[in-house]
Amino acid sequence: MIIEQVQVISNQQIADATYEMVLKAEMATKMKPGQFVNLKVEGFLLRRPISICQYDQFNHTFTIIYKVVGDGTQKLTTLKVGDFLDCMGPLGSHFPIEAQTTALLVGGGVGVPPLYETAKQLLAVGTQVQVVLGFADAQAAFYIDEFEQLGATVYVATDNGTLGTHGRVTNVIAEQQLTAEYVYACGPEAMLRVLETRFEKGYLSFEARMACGIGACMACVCKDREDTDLYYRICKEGPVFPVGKVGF
Amino acid sequence: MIIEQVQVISNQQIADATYEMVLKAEMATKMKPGQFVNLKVEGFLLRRPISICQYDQFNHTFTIIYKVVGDGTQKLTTLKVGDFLDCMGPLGSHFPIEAQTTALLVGGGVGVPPLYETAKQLLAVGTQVQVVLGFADAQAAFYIDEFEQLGATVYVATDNGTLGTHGRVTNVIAEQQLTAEYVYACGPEAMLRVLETRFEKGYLSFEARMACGIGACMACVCKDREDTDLYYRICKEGPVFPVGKVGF
Amino acid sequence: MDLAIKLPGLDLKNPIMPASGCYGFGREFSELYDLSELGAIMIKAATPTARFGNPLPRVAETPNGMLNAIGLQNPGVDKIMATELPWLAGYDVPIIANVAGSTLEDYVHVAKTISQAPNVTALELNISCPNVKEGGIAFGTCPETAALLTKAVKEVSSVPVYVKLSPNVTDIVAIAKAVEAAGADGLTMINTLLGMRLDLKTGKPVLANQTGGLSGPAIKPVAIRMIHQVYPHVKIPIIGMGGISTAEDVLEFLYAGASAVAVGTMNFVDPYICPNLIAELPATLKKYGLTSLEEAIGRSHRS
Amino acid sequence: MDLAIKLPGLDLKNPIMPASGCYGFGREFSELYDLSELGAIMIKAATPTARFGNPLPRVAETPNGMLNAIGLQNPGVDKIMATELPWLAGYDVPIIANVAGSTLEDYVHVAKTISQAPNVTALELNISCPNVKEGGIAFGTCPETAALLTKAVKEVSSVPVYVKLSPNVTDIVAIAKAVEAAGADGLTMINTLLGMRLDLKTGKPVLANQTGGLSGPAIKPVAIRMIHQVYPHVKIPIIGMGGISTAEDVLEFLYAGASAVAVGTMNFVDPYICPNLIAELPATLKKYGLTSLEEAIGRSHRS
Ligand SMILES: Cc1cc2nc3c(=O)[nH]c(=O)nc-3n(C[C@H](O)[C@H](O)[C@H](O)COP(=O)(O)OP(=O)(O)OC[C@H]3O[C@@H](n4cnc5c(N)ncnc54)[C@H](O)[C@@H]3O)c2cc1C
Ligand SMILES: Cc1cc2nc3c(=O)[nH]c(=O)nc-3n(C[C@H](O)[C@H](O)[C@H](O)COP(=O)(O)OP(=O)(O)OC[C@H]3O[C@@H](n4cnc5c(N)ncnc54)[C@H](O)[C@@H]3O)c2cc1C
Ligand SMILES: Cc1cc2nc3c(=O)[nH]c(=O)nc-3n(C[C@H](O)[C@H](O)[C@H](O)COP(=O)(O)O)c2cc1C
Ligand SMILES: Cc1cc2nc3c(=O)[nH]c(=O)nc-3n(C[C@H](O)[C@H](O)[C@H](O)COP(=O)(O)O)c2cc1C
Ligand code: FES
Ligand code: FES
Repeated sequence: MIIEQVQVISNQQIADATYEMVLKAEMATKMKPGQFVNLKVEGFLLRRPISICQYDQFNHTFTIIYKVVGDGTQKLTTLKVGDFLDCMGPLGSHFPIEAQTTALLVGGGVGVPPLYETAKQLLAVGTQVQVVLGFADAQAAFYIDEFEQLGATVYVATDNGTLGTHGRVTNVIAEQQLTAEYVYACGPEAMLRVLETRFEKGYLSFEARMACGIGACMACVCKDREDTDLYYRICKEGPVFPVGKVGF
Repeated sequence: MIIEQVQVISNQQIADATYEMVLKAEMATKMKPGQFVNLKVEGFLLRRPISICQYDQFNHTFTIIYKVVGDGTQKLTTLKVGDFLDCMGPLGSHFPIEAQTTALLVGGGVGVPPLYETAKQLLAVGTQVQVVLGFADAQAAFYIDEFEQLGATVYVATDNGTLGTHGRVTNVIAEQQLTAEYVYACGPEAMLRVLETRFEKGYLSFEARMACGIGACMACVCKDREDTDLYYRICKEGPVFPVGKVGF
Repeated sequence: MDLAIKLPGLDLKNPIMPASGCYGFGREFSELYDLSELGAIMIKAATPTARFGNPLPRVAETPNGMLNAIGLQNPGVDKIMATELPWLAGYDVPIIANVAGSTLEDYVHVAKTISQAPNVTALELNISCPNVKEGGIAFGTCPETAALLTKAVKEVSSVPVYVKLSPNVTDIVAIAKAVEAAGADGLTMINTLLGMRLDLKTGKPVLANQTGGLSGPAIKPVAIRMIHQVYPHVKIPIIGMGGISTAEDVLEFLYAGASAVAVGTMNFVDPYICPNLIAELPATLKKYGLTSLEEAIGRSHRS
Repeated sequence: MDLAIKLPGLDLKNPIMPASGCYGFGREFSELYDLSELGAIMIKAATPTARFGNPLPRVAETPNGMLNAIGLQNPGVDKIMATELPWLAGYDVPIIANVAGSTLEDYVHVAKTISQAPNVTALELNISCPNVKEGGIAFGTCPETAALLTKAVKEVSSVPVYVKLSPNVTDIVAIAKAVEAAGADGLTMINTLLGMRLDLKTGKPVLANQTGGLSGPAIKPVAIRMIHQVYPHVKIPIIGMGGISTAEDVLEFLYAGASAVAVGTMNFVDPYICPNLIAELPATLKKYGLTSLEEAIGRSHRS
């Protein structure tokens, strides 16, 4: 974990209330897919946790995709090229990248970003990658082309049916009878719950309100599935956990 | 009084910890010498009162000179050309400009700025203007040439003698036996007190910690010299008062 | 959307009003907008005779807040009756007169006098001012004294009486219940938290009065908590205040249990805040799926 | 400049330490810097048995502050004795063990047990936690109960006992004097202010526990005021906390009467804050003309 003043290379809207920001950062060399950074936004006390969407270890850059949901993310949109941002990272556990025969990547809304680097690296080690992306509507959708250009097969679901399947990502999986050796997923807890009933192997990325992001405050704790005395910090042992590990 | 998003035209250091900022503002057309503006500095709740140093009613610009004494004024230094600033003004009473035979303008430190526009306008109506400026040291001095270029006779005092007379502005006045029909002064209360013992006519500009700057909160109240039931708000009836009006 | 709401003595066009001490008697703001737009006006505290208040400095900034120790500067109840209230009568807006003093007799005298003014439709009993030596906060930190004072004022007031609660107490519910039992028609909460700042150069307190009242956004979570705590225990309405700076803050206070709200400190930062909040409130209610003010009031206790 | 200071049970290299609950047992921070640099460490509250704490969400942001309702999550005193304290013994730093519980017996049990650990050189009696249903804050809001608890713990503790005061009280001086009379060796203050935030979409409190403790810069003026109030009335030393984020804040706490300070919330924002403050403190003291720590402590009462 490093604290670094990272510099904005670009910051542009890519979908409804959704922005992509590219940052220049030494810490890009330490990143792994599925990890997150914790950003200090001027005017706010607590840092904002945002997933790493992709990184470039040679050029020392990384990309985040954020949705404007409150004042902090709103403020992020005002950053201009050349501005600096106080960034803590990389944080948390990551999606393990091992050659598998098949992997199904499932992302809902702002759960989509961490799957992009994951897809890239899985494809690089020869895994066959299918991706299911869920959005509220067509206007909120992003990165569909980007996933396809990587060489993944992409399915889309929207809540109101304006793009792809009408419904949830889990509807797509049922409808298309998608299967895979491993699932890699990030999104709302309800989605993760359903996936756990369908897949025995794989990794799920969780979310929680955080204060420290480094395991010190106990704000983000979840229980072990079996051992009720055992708990995990989503910011430290997580956000990525193997399927079946976390108790809901 | 107007609240306006004014734009930074320039913002540069002109002396030790002292900056001059030129702002583009419609409200420049309403300004009078000796008035102030109340600036909202990002990250701080209360506005910062700063005197108007000069203004240009044709080009809609005005100038402030501020000294970095705390976090708010420090933050002002980071503003770049083109940035906007939430500005309330013009506020308070002003130095009356009438043709007098002679006027002595006395300013100490950040009390110097409001005298600049005052000098300019007094000279324009044919008053003979002598200016005494006091600073901590030579490094902190500013606007001496500017006052001379207006056509005023300028005397300088520094606390440590590195420029002009060693000591206070009141030392210069005594030493040079400066007299004038009217005094116009802005600076520390101690300075104003001494001037009141030497001049019967003229105007003094006071300072106080403010919250609202518009007369609503009663943070900045001073008493009348004679009538103890009478009081004035420095932000509203002041900051400029005739000599002899305010009780210390 | 209809923003009107009726509370004891108060026929409010909307639930937004300036808080006492942060608005003088409205004169400065009347140059900026029509005071008749406001739900009501809580005027500066009145005492039996004129008070100059505390020595300067009287204010200091703190992180997202400010300290004040004005010390109830006001021209005295008679002068307020003679000049300020008749001037305010030129506007179509109910006036809530903030009543203060050092002794029970002071409160009774001011309440009796000022409640006679035709445009004063409610009193706000300031038993919570942290910035005066005697009286003030002392009355507001003990349920028995608070009740005694409320009762005495109720007896002489010709308009409904709201009691302004101090947050500097262990048990806010006990005080709220005590003043309700003593006849209060409503509560206003919260007054300021007692705070202090020290000058690093001199070592002394920044405020001449040493301590001051902390207000502004910093105290909002304390205000919300206290209103939320008190609401289920009283039947009388609450006017909420403490750090309101946006229309969403207004909503949060309504949810907690306030029937109307007052804006204090933020008038200093943005003198147009009250009319702005009034203008924004309908859209904000709609944004969160609410079709009336009533739906918002006390919502956190129902959902 | 020598920053060392001796307090009951505490031989501090410098007056800066992390506050309880904001630093776990130091493991996360040990990856960032050498824990031996710290004046001391106030470890997370210990209870007789393991506690999972409150349901999520446990934190919420507020203007210049945060609310937390962690609910004293900890592995229990025995596990702390077995794993955390021996691990911490690898560092040259005194440990202040934060003691919590639901009953007097809980406190006595934990205090007796944990004060035996070789590197625990002082206890901090947490009678002020707003986030547990029984015990906690209840003990801290009544002078008599606070004194009773202090006395009971003093009897079994083999190290000096600091009592952590709650700011959610009408009269902080009364509680401070009561615990001093009951044998407390020092005070730590302040714990968090009780606050709440409501979710505008659901109408419910943001925190699952409904209320939470308000910490961070927003509460600094309240902390300074309380320490300033208590200082002249007690002879025992005060460790100050509440919103510290800069070396100038540290100075302000010392001026108010604290002999040392603890940093809580700001560890979350800048995990390097403690060593940074230690590094900056000498220059900051010098900047304000001070040549020793002692000159700063209680300065506001002398000048
Ligand atoms: C591990 C992790 C990875 C994330 N990755 C992304 C991402 O790649 N893109 C993206 O758009 N969002 C992501 N989020 C959610 C993101 O952190 C929040 O949307 C953001 O913090 C909201 O800040 P705000 O100031 O706009 O909202 P506000 O609601 O004003 O924030 C107030 C407080 O609540 C916290 N908060 C609000 N919503 C959330 C949330 N959903 N999760 C955690 N804390 C929250 C904020 O951090 C802040 O402390 C991630 C969250 C976590 C925990
Ligand atoms: C009518 C008037 C005109 C002024 N004109 C000028 C000017 O032209 N140039 C200039 O450099 N300064 C001027 N000042 C002083 C200036 O307002 C303060 O230096 C400035 O507010 C300090 O802000 P800060 O955040 O840097 O300091 P901080 O000390 O961090 O400020 C904290 C709070 O204290 C207030 N404060 C601090 N110092 C003063 C002060 N001396 N007077 C009033 N409030 C203060 C701030 O406004 C703020 O609310 C003027 C003050 C007044 C009242
Ligand atoms: C400068 C100032 C003066 C105040 N004077 C009074 C007063 O005279 N009577 C009173 O009941 N409350 C007074 N208050 C308290 C406010 O009415 C209000 O309760 C408090 O400030 C919290 O609201 P806010 O955070 O919106 O300011 C004053 C507050 C401030 C900041
Ligand atoms: C997340 C969190 C957890 C805390 N846990 C404890 C605790 O276990 N025991 C305790 O005595 N205080 C606890 N506190 C209170 C802090 O120790 C400290 O008194 C308070 O936060 C004020 O300091 P600050 O503003 O620097 O955070 C906790 C505070 C926070 C923010
Ligand atoms: S956010 Fe602090 S432990 Fe996870
Ligand atoms: S600053 Fe508010 S009355 Fe002058």
